[in-house]
Amino acid sequence: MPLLQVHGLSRRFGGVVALDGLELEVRPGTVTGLIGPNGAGKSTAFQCISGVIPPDAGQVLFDGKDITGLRPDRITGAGLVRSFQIARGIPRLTVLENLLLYGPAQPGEGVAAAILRPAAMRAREEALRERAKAVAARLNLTAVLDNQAAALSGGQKKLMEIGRALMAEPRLLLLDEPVAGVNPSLAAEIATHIGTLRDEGLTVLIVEHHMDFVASLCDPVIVMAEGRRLVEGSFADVAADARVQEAYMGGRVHA
Amino acid sequence: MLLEVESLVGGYGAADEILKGITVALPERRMAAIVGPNGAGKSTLLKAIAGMLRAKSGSVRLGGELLTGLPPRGIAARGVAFVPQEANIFPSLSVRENLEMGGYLEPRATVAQRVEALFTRFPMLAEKRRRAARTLSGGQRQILAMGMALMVAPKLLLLDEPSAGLSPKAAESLFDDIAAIHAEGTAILMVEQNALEALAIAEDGIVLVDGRVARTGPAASLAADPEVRRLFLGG
Amino acid sequence: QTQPVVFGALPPLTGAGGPYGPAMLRAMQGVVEAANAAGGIKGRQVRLAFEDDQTNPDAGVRGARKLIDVDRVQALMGTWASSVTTAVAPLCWENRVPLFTVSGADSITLLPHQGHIFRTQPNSRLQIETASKWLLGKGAKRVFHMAAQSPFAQSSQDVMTQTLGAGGGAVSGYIVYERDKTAFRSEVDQIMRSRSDTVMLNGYLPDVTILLRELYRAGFDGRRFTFAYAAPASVFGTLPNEVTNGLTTFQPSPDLNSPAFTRLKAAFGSTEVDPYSAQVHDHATMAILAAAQGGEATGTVIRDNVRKICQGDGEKVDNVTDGLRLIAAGRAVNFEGASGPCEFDERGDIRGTKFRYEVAEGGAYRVLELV
Amino acid sequence: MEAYLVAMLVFAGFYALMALGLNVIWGLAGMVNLGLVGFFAVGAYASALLTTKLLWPMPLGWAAGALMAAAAGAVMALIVARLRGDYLAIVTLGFAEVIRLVASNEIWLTNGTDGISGIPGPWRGDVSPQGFNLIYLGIVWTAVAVVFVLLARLSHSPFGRVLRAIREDEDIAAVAGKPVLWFKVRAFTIGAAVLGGAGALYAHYNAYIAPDGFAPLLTIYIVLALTAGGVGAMRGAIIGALFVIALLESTRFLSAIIPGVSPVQKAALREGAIALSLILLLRFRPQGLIPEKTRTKAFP
Amino acid sequence: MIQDWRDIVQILLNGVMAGSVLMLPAIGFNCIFAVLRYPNFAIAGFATTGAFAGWVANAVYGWPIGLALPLAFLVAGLVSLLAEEAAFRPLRPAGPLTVAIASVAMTILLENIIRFSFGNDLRGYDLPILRDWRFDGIRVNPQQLQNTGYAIVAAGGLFLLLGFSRLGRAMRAVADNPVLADIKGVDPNRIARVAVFLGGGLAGCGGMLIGIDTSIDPLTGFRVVLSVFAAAVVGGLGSIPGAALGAMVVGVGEELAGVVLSPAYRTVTAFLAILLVLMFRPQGILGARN
Ligand SMILES: Nc1ncnc2c1ncn2[C@@H]1O[C@H](COP(=O)(O)OP(=O)(O)OP(=O)(O)O)[C@@H](O)[C@H]1O
Ligand SMILES: Nc1ncnc2c1ncn2[C@@H]1O[C@H](COP(=O)(O)OP(=O)(O)OP(=O)(O)O)[C@@H](O)[C@H]1O
Ligand SMILES: [Mg+2]
Ligand SMILES: [Mg+2]
Repeated sequence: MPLLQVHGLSRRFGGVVALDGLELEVRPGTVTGLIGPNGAGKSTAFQCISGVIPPDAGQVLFDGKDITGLRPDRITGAGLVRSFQIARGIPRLTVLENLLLYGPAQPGEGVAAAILRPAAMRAREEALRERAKAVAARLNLTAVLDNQAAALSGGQKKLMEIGRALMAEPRLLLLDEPVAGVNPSLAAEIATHIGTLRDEGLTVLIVEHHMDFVASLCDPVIVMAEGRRLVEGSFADVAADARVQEAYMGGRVHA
Repeated sequence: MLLEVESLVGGYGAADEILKGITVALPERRMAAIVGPNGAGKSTLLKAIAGMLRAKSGSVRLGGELLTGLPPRGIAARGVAFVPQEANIFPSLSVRENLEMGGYLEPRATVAQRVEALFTRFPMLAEKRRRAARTLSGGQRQILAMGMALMVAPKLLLLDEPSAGLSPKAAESLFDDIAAIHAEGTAILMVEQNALEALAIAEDGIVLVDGRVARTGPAASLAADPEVRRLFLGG
Repeated sequence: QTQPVVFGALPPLTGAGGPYGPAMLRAMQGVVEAANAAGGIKGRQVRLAFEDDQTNPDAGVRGARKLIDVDRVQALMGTWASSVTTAVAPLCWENRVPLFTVSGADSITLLPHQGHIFRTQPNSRLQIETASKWLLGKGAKRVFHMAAQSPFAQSSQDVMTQTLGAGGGAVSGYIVYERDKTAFRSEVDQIMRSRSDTVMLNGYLPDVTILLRELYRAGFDGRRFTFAYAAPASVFGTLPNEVTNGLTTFQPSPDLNSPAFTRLKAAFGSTEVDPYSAQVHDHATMAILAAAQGGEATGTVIRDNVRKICQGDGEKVDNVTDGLRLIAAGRAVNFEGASGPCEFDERGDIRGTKFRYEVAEGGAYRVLELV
Repeated sequence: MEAYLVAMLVFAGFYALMALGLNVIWGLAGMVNLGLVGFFAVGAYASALLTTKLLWPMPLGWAAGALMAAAAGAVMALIVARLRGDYLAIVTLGFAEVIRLVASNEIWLTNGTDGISGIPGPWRGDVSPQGFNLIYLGIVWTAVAVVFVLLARLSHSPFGRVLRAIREDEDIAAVAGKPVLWFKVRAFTIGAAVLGGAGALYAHYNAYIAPDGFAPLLTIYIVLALTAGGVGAMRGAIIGALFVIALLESTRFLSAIIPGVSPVQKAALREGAIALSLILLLRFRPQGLIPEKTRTKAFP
Repeated sequence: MIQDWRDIVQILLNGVMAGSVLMLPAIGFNCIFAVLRYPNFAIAGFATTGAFAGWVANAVYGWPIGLALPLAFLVAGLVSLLAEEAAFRPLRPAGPLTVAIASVAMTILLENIIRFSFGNDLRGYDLPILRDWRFDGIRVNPQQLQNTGYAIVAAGGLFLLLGFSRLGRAMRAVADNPVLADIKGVDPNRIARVAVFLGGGLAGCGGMLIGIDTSIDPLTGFRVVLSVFAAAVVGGLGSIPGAALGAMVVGVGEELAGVVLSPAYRTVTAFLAILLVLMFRPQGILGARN
């Protein structure tokens, strides 16, 4: 059974139809790519799936359960975590705190525990810190862990965005253009890392315009256009599709 | 020389040595691509040239005239157009108004003319001319930001990752546009993570690492250098 | 013996009471100067320490603390807002400092103050009752009661309903309004609709000024009646004569040509004396005379001697200079002040006051009668 | 003089408690609460009424005051959850005005603008006025200390971290899996409880409360105290409260020695000087005396 | 209390009159907010300043209102400019709330400067007070009508200026992203100064209109600041037409409230109305969602 199923998802903004009956499935244990021209509705689909904005119509099933219209924190709690295309860290928290914030199951978020500081809380905090440091090391962020998120370079913000999503220990990870603005060498490392995570059982849905990245990592690849699914298949298949080439790829692209 | 950056040192507030002495020069009508890892200081360099940061020491000159110490608007008035990496549009202004703001220093008639020209060039912008820029998708914003810079005919164009977030097709046509602008005689300094594409259209290449210039040279030779490819170009 | 005797004043210099406090302070200072010129209390000079109560009980308490604990005042006078008076009262009686006040709330003298509170303002029951009767006598049948949100709005209304009803009149409407609003159009519409022959403006200067203006605009042709403190002579500077003409005010008053009042008027020069200034003038005089009478300037002595110098059958005096002279000569005095005869009942409320009714004509008040 | 200083320290204690309460709501959770004097009033009235009318023992009254205010805070948080920033400011301001007007008009309950007098104080009357002052000084500053320790722990905890995140971007906090509303409600409730407790203590110290005492001026002072001390840092709230009281009181003595001006002008100078000092303080220390610091260091 | 349609018309009319007094300060508030994105409570102080400047011109030097009003604008505008440059501008990086707090302090400072110079006495303009006009039992005051006129003209002018001019566009651009505006050639500080001057000036005019309608003292602005803030918020922060509309909503709301509940609960009802509006439109009636 697919981990994520999206049926007939629609959303319009005033006169603009951003999503027009999107159909989408993500099978567990895959890194599924979602590509499409600018303005195809990819980010809007993420917004609706993750509960940040409600869809006008359609249904989102996560692990068989209907999560349409649930609050974002519920959806995150259920194990579906997304990153933002335009990096949105909490500006005045440090990178470390931003990462810790995504750590789930921290008993210290209750008032009593926060005041009494039981061992469980301290242990969890320590575990989360270790995890955050590991994630940061992986993303070349170690040197800036104590910097405020507002004081990061554009690429570092995007890296932190990935890091935060990873911290949440999700079952399904939705990444919106994770490596736009990230140095190609690092992007390649990140692709490898995501591949490892997939092998460990994580399921990922990635929106990305970097074809090398998509080609090396994603299978299957879904192509969206004008709010709908255009085609789906392996990267080679979709890249060979004439419509996709016409709408998306452009001539020089190396597949 | 059009642009001369001389042992520039600068940064932000307490972190005031992000740039650790940068010397870069760009002749008239030339295009250079700056590449380097995240956090190397590429954007900081462009910001410093555009007047958004106060340099701690060193100087920036445009056609011999000292820019250091001028406010951004003063530098803009001297023919430098800058497209920042982040926050490069006015979210609550309409697409059309954004373009008009791009041509704030230009005469009224020119502005109207150029807006129409841009609408022809980017039909997507024309379609959304009345919409608030905040509602654009990531890639659409990027195109708008570029469009704003094209509202003036600058001597020097500073671009910070113009292709980030663009679909391959849009990126391709963007690079075509940049090449065309360059061909018309505008000098361009461009930061790109899409490094191979950028080095393909630029004449010079500059590799920036940790606030210092690590390598410079003809773009083609940098792109071919296996060391550079491995470390910074992901290939 | 060389240390001066310190009295404390706590008038509102800022905030809602701002229009009143400064004149009050001036009146008190005038008395102190006169007393010092007359040799002070048994040779000790008198000093008046003052703090601004900001028309706010919290600030008032802090101000009173400073006066009592730092300046070591022997009496506190001139509190205006009822809330400030009630708030500082416990401090006063705990520290054995008598408190002279002009606040009108009935509840103030009901506090367990052990004789420390003296109030020169007739309590609101008495004032309203007197005013209502007078209005009845002038033929008022339908009186509209416009009351600012204050501790005596409700009790005023009760008294008016009762008194007017008993005399064949009626309260034709009753509105409690928020004091610091700048517009009262709909309220004035209600007054107009009620077809009242009289409107009782039970408020303060800023709001009554606005109401008078709005009533004039609306063409209200009945009698406009208010407390003298709500429309002191300074309204003539704010409002054109055509608006004020015919406005009737009333206030507790000494005999018409009371020397104390005349003198205070002279001291105030061009500005008219408002009822509060008249009262605090008497506060200061009583405190000084009581201290002189008791032979010692402590709170307790003052408290115990106030009644001795202002009631009884001593020689009538109307100012601090004469009073000090007579007391020094060992004679009994009976002080009659600028606000009235200053006789207190056992609760500290003023007794047996007369009321003066005045009407505004061409930018000045003309006395109608004194009863 | 000592008596005066002690009394002012007691006042500073009330202000510090209020600033601490406000700091949870505003400093940590970022909800602008310009209605704090409303919660303060709820606590004061609750405790005053219960101890005078139902003769509850004082500590019970204090607790009830804090609880009532907490309940009001919870309801308030639920109502205004959707509002942000300045929009929240106007609603909370309105709340305080509503409380003040209800206290003025519902005479059967609150005794109207007359206020409630004769509120008991611990050992009041049994000891000298100065003795009472000292007792209260102990009570208030113990309360400040306890609240400070609790709130500082709260602020340094993961709970505080989530509140800070909500303060800056609640959408992100929600996507991070945090139930934003629930956090806001808890923060508002805790802050309101502190404000209510402060109100209750205040009522029993002053022995008298009236609607006039809960005017916006007090809110202004507390907000100024918190800003002066540094929004976000719990220590800042206390330092700020002391600073404001010092400013309010010292200007008294300064204005007294200025020659050649009338009393109204003195009063104007004094209030003006208070305002000016705060502007200058902010001008030269925009983050307040104690700026908020990062809590969690990666490499301590 | 409401007996026929005339009463309702009368109340609405009263509300419009009350609202038009709030309108100019509310527009001034939103004008500053639109560019600088902080609530400037010193609007209250600017209103009082304008009212006194106009009073000095009118009552002391005998200027006609038509001349005194521009003077009030000028003086209040300059004071606003001075406050911004000396006090608020350096604080802007510390965040909007810090500036807002400083602006409260500024109001207290201005109030006391005026108190120091003029004392606490109430003052009235040198103007005859006109009787109401009556139409079929409905009363309208010509003076108040004139004030409404002034307010609407000022509001309309500003709206046109900001909505359709290069300056207006630049103002909104600076509000969105001052750094980018600078890069595009706009001097954000100049734009800010224009907004601050206009905003303060309008507040000054508003203060003077309040004075014409009632009387003035150092607390004139402070008394209305809550309603002004409410109007700005209800209309939508930063929106000029929103401020005008919000002023009307608050004005009519407060008048209606006096009838629905007792006048003593006027503020309560008004706030409930505000809460209601914000429940349905958390960004205010004409505010932009962000
Ligand atoms: N809040 C909004 N209001 C109006 N239109 C919107 C809004 N958000 C998105 N849109 C429009 O919906 C369409 C889809 O936008 P979306 O952000 O989903 O595109 P995308 O596929 O993520 O594009 P990109 O690759 O450029 O990020 C675009 O035309 C965009 O302008
Ligand atoms: N506002 C800021 N305050 C303090 N430090 C900053 C700020 N912005 C960036 N930095 C730091 O300066 C360094 C250089 O940043 P810069 O933005 O120039 O990098 P970049 O080369 O453009 O990287 P990217 O490719 O990721 O955009 C980074 O280490 C970053 O953390
Ligand atoms: Mg997108
Ligand atoms: Mg960069």
